[in-house]
Amino acid sequence: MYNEKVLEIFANPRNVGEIENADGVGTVGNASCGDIMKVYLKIENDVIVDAKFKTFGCAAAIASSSVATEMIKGKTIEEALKIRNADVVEQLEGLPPQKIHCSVLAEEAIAAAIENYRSKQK
Amino acid sequence: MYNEKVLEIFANPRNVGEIENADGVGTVGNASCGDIMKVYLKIENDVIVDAKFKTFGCAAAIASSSVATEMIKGKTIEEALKIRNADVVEQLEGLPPQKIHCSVLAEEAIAAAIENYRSKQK
Amino acid sequence: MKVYLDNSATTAVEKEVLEAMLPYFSDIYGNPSSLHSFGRQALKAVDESRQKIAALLGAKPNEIYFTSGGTESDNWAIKGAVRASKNKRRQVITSAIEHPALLETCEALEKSGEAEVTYLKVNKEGLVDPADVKKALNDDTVIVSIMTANNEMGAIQPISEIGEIVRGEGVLFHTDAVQAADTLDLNVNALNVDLLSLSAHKFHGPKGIGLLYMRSGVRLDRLINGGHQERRQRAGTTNTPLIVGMAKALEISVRDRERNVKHMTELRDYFIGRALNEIPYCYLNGGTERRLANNINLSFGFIEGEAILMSLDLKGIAVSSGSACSSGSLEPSHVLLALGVKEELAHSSIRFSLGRDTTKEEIEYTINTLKEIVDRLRGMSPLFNIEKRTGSYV
Amino acid sequence: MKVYLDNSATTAVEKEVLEAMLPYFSDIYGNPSSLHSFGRQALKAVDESRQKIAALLGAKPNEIYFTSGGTESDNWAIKGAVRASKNKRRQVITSAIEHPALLETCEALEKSGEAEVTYLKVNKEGLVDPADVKKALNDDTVIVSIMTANNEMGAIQPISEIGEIVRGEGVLFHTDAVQAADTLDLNVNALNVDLLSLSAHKFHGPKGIGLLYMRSGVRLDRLINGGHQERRQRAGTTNTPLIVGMAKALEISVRDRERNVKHMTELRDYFIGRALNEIPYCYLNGGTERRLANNINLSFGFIEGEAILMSLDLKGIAVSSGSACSSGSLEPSHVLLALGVKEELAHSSIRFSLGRDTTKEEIEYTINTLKEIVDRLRGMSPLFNIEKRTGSYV
Ligand SMILES: Cc1ncc(COP(=O)(O)O)c(C=O)c1O
Ligand SMILES: Cc1ncc(COP(=O)(O)O)c(C=O)c1O
Repeated sequence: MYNEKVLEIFANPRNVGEIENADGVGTVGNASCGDIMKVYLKIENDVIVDAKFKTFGCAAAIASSSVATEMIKGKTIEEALKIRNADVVEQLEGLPPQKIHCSVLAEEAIAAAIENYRSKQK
Repeated sequence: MYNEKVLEIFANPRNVGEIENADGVGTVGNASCGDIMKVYLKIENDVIVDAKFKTFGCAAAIASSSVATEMIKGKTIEEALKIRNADVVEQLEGLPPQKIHCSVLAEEAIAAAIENYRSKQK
Repeated sequence: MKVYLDNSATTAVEKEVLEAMLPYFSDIYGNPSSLHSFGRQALKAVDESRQKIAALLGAKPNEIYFTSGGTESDNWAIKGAVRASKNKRRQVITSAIEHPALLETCEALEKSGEAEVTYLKVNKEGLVDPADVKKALNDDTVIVSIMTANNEMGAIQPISEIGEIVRGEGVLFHTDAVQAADTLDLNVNALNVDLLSLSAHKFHGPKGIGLLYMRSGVRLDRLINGGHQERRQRAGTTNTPLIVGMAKALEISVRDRERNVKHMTELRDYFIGRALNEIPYCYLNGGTERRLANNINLSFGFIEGEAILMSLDLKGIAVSSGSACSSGSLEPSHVLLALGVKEELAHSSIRFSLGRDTTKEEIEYTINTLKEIVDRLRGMSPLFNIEKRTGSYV
Repeated sequence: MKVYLDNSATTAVEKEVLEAMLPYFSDIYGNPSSLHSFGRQALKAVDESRQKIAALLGAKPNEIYFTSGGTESDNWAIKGAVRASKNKRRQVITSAIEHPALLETCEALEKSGEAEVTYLKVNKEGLVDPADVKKALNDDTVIVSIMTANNEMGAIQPISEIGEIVRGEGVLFHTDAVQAADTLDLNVNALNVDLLSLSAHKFHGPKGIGLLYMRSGVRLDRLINGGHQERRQRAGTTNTPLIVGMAKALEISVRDRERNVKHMTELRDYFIGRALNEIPYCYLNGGTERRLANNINLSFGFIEGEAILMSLDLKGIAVSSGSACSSGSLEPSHVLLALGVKEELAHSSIRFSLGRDTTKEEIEYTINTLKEIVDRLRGMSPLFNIEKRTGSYV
């Protein structure tokens, strides 16, 4: 079902963990649906200087979290918000159809974390 | 489907042929149903001294004809008329259910030949 | 000498096929639906087999649904189409000479009141007239099913012409290609069908595996409900070894087809020629033109088919017969009767179905043996005078 | 190290079984329905296999009907009973924790309006209360179907007690014994059933063959129409090699059962003991008493099942999970939910199903690996604080 790339990232995910005093934190999903993604961002001058995640979910959810947090590091929040789940899937070299929602969750978790950052800015 | 005995008798049937100037001849069955049995009897003082058959039919029909003609040789016509299809089946050490009708045909062919003999006596 | 001339009943699994299957029984045994490596290895073999088969049929991999054999495929196609139909009345059109897997399915649907069935007549060569299909079509027609080639006398139907008529009317078109698979080119687009049944053991693959080709967009009611296998359309644990075996068997069949067909056609024509020339009151059932390369069906006047079959068997030769006596029913072959063969001669018919490994020597032996047997049985027949060499039905 | 703990999904074909099957692919390949010697040889093997299987189940040979597997047997039993019934309304009674082969069949019958279905609840150990069956029975009841043992959490149902209630009422009683076959004694009279489904690949036989036991006198509508095989009740070319394989596999299973069950029970209890002791927030799904010898089903709080499965797979260990993520549906295992397991924990469940060849060493390796994986995944989980070793659902 999963390709080698997904399995490799699942086995060695990057950015696992929490950021203390994160500038933005976003949580999406819920346990009774089988996946929760929590993204932590460190943001300086609207640039994401660090990103970490904690995920309750399947291999695809964990691999998507890893890839998504990698993709946004060094990007401005504007740039980060332009990242779509399709970009995550592309980085993973494909996901099985029933796993596409995991990449959507990653997109949403980033948006939620940025939203949280922005709400604190106001 | 067939036991060894039936196959052996089918391979080496006895009494195949016709009797010239037979005292009784009986034919039963018809070609469109797939079997015809014709029995020829030579009868002296109501004793069957010879019996022959010609059969259009399956292995069971031919084996039944062979066994039935063997069984009646040397018997009085009264005795011959007492032979039932079950006796033919027994001699054959059994027939598959869908072939029992072949033994019935043999019983009927003998009865028809004797009937023919009797009708000529009158 | 042992001679197997019953390849239309079933074939031996080709050695290469058995070898291809072997690793999947005890080594790569995982369930292809399982996510772990044992399952993924098995799934890979299934996917590759599906792709291979699809390519050989000119289909897409996701149009191939594995089943337990031709019978299941036929049942599924017809029942599935009828039960999925929104028509108020549901008509099925088929031919009078289909295999029991098709005919008994139709009869079951008639009996349950689920469908009305029109059985098309065939001509004396066993061919359906496409014009008859056109005439039989009406607003209630759900599906038309005509076999690619007949199992008893090898008639090859004008499938693509019928397909043109049927599919133009928005009606489903199914063909039972079980007997055709080993010798005919089966491209689903050239054949112009929506649904096609195959059974692996008819082309030197294993028994217990077949497929239903279902063109994208076609929706059938499921015959076997349960798990999510075969894109939820056919439940049951995916059968890796047999699927691999079927793919290999089809690959080999297509690869060697030209040579095998040529070989069998030569033997067939030689056999028929000698039989008709050398055996009096011997008749060919079915035509000579549109006939499977491996099918010979002869009737031998005045003697009964099963007795010929059993006599050949005693000499090591395996054939089948259209005699009622072989099947336990009272009627002889419905196929031969549909061709207009008289009942008496239908009872006297024998099918010799050649295989790719059949040799000239085996054919010589068979004909020579056959001649003796016919003589011997005619000697026992009340319908034939062996001295005068004439006979007549009563 | 490669460790296969997914024996409830499918098992490896036993070497002895494969050897028993081998001659029937390419050597004794005749069609058992054929009259000639090739066919008779094959028929002999089929008859002997049928007798062997019947004897092992306490049945008569003519009560055994070969099918393509457990799924087909389940479909046939339920659809066949409903469609053959003369009741005006037709009720089916089953349990909420049946296999999809049964549940989806029931749902299809509900959808087509052919039957009404009552799904009985189970207690937290997964057991049906016979009194509930009694209460559910009414004049419309055609068939009751309760599985012998559950595929996910191994609960063994009180089949013979239910049989007593059901059969006293003149209602058909079916049991899906697919998961029970390798470890429980299946005597159809002791079980008190009219119909019983088996699938060979669950007891180290081949995939693609199963059976429906049908008590003399029971009449089902046919699922697959066609030829005269299986006393006209199940059409399709008789599958000699797989039937021989199934018979051999059942023979071996019964022969070695006592030893294998003892072995697996010890490993199972050792595994469960260590897991519950050494892994916090680890829960056993299902009871300890009426549980298959080879079934372990655990939930691991705060982490998702498929992630555990894939992590174990990376270490060579094959298991299955009741997580929705494994099946592509949104709902986690209907079985675990029916036991009252919370959705969150149902998503976190893993089934370890042992086999007769599973070793203590494999179990040690699995538990040790499992502990590391649980720790690692909890370290990634937003629901768990790995330093404080506590967690909570949000
Ligand atoms: C034309 C045709 N259709 C269907 C079948 C059924 O195939 P199977 O017995 O493999 O299910 C056969 C062979 O028996 C056949 O010859
Ligand atoms: C309880 C139960 N019933 C039925 C089945 C279906 O068996 P098969 O997939 O062999 O048709 C299975 C296994 O998948 C099962 O575990």
